[in-house]
Amino acid sequence: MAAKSQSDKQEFKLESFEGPLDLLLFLIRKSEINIYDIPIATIIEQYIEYLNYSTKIDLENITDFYLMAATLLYIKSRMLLPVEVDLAEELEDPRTELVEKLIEYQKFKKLSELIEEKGQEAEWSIERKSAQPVLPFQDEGLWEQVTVWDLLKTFSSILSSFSSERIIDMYEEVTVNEKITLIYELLDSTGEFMFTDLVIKKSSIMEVICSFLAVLELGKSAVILVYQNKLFGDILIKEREVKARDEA
Amino acid sequence: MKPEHSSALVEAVLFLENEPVDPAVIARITGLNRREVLEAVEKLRQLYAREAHGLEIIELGGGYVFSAKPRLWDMLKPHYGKRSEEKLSRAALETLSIAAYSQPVTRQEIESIRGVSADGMIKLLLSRSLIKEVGKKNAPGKPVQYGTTKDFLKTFRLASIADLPKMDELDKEKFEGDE
Amino acid sequence: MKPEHSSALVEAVLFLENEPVDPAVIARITGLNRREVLEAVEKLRQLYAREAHGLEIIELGGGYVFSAKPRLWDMLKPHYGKRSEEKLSRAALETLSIAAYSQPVTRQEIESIRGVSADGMIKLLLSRSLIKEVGKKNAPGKPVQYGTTKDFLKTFRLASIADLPKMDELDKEKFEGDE
Repeated sequence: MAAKSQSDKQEFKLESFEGPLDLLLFLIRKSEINIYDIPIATIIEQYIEYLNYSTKIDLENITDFYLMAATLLYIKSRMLLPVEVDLAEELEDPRTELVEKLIEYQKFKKLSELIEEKGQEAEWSIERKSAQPVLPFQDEGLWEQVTVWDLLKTFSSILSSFSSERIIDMYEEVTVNEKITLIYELLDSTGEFMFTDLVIKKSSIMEVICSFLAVLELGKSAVILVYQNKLFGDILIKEREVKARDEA
Repeated sequence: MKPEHSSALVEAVLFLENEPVDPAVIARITGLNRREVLEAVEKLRQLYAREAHGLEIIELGGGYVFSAKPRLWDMLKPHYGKRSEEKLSRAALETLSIAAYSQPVTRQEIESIRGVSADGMIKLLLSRSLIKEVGKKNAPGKPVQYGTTKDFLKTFRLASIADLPKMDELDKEKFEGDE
Repeated sequence: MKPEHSSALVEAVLFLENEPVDPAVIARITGLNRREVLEAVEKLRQLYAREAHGLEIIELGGGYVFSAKPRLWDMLKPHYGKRSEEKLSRAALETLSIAAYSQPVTRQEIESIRGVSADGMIKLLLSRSLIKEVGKKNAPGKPVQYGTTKDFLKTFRLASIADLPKMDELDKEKFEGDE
């Protein structure tokens, strides 16, 4: 038996066993013996052989393995002792406790395999991206928490990733479009205003030029009417529709 | 792929993404073509139209996203309202910033900047009175131009559109913020 | 509330949450009672059973959560798949299965079943939140008893501890036959 297991044992290292019970179960299964009738002498021989073989391996639970060896030897000695046969009393097999333990352990070994299978099924998960619910509720407060700086930062980040022939120069201090917007705004609030109202930074020549171009543009598209009562005087700007209505 | 299979796949993608997803992106992820994606969305919309469903697929910023049906909002608001207020969707903010800084601007111009359809976002901003039509561009098709509204100024506490901060001010704020 | 209305509401809640939600929590959010919540979930499950749907409602650790149907996983994996980073060793699995199937269980009981010291394994499982202290045994020294956690259920995708895989009849005979 010992000779036969010589080759087998190379394939199994003690460290691949979870404990002495695991090793015992392996030996029992390998020898195809009945767990309820373990030939202790044979098993103990194999068990110690494995133990000797693996003493070179540093093992955390080595004491537990040796404790089991001692238990096996104790059982063997109990079995060798002559027993007085008393038919009236059921004979207690010294192996009983060990067998119970082995069966209990074997049960959990099987259950841990089931758990492991379950774990493998759950090894992959499909992750949902966590994001805020997008505008599910129209709430007034929604926009109030956003500042103009958020707008500017957003716009600047759009521009930084925006590669096109259409370049918007954000460092340009003022644009014609901006002045057009301002004209609409002033028309909206007052109906008429002076050209000087359009020029926010009086010292900037660009401001004046853009304001002037904006007035020309809206004049051309018939949005506004432009009045100037003296040469180089201020220019009055009125909304065209308002004027048209007045006349009618 | 069977139609049921593709609608199931699109449904899972919309659920997992949890943000508006472009049909093109859905197509890339699922391996469906654009037509199949649109058909799947249509199929799902029919399924979710049932009263027993509390979700619907809405189009937002050119993408599709699941959203709770409006009739449930009142009941969901106490619990989920706050969370949504924390952050405005990126798509909405981007569109608004373009409308503010490049006004007057057409839908096509916004789309060319953001690279995605702007229909949904423009509708949203119009409905919130943050932008309005301000004219028509002197270009083929006379496309509508959008600009910001008085409500926009109020919301952002600006006296006038001239008060919108400029890029060089952003740099300044950045430096100040770093200190 | 009409049944359609309650299923719609529960659907919206499950969608807005990212984690499994307890029926009790759903009840609190929706104002439904427990029975109505369970009926709504049942109704939704029937609706989502259709092949055209890619989502399903699963029970995880006593809560409900939307999840992509397993048959779609292969297609969704490249984009959304996440592998659980750490695998449990065999020793840890054995200890965990004892804790799961015989809970509540003390360290000494685990050791006597496995035949080796259980200290390290218990610490590991505690640190992974797979087990927790659930009480003290009424025995000399009042040893701590351990049981499994909600995280354990979630990790192994179990609805409840009653869903732990069982041994089939054949195995039962083999391992428990004498009892």
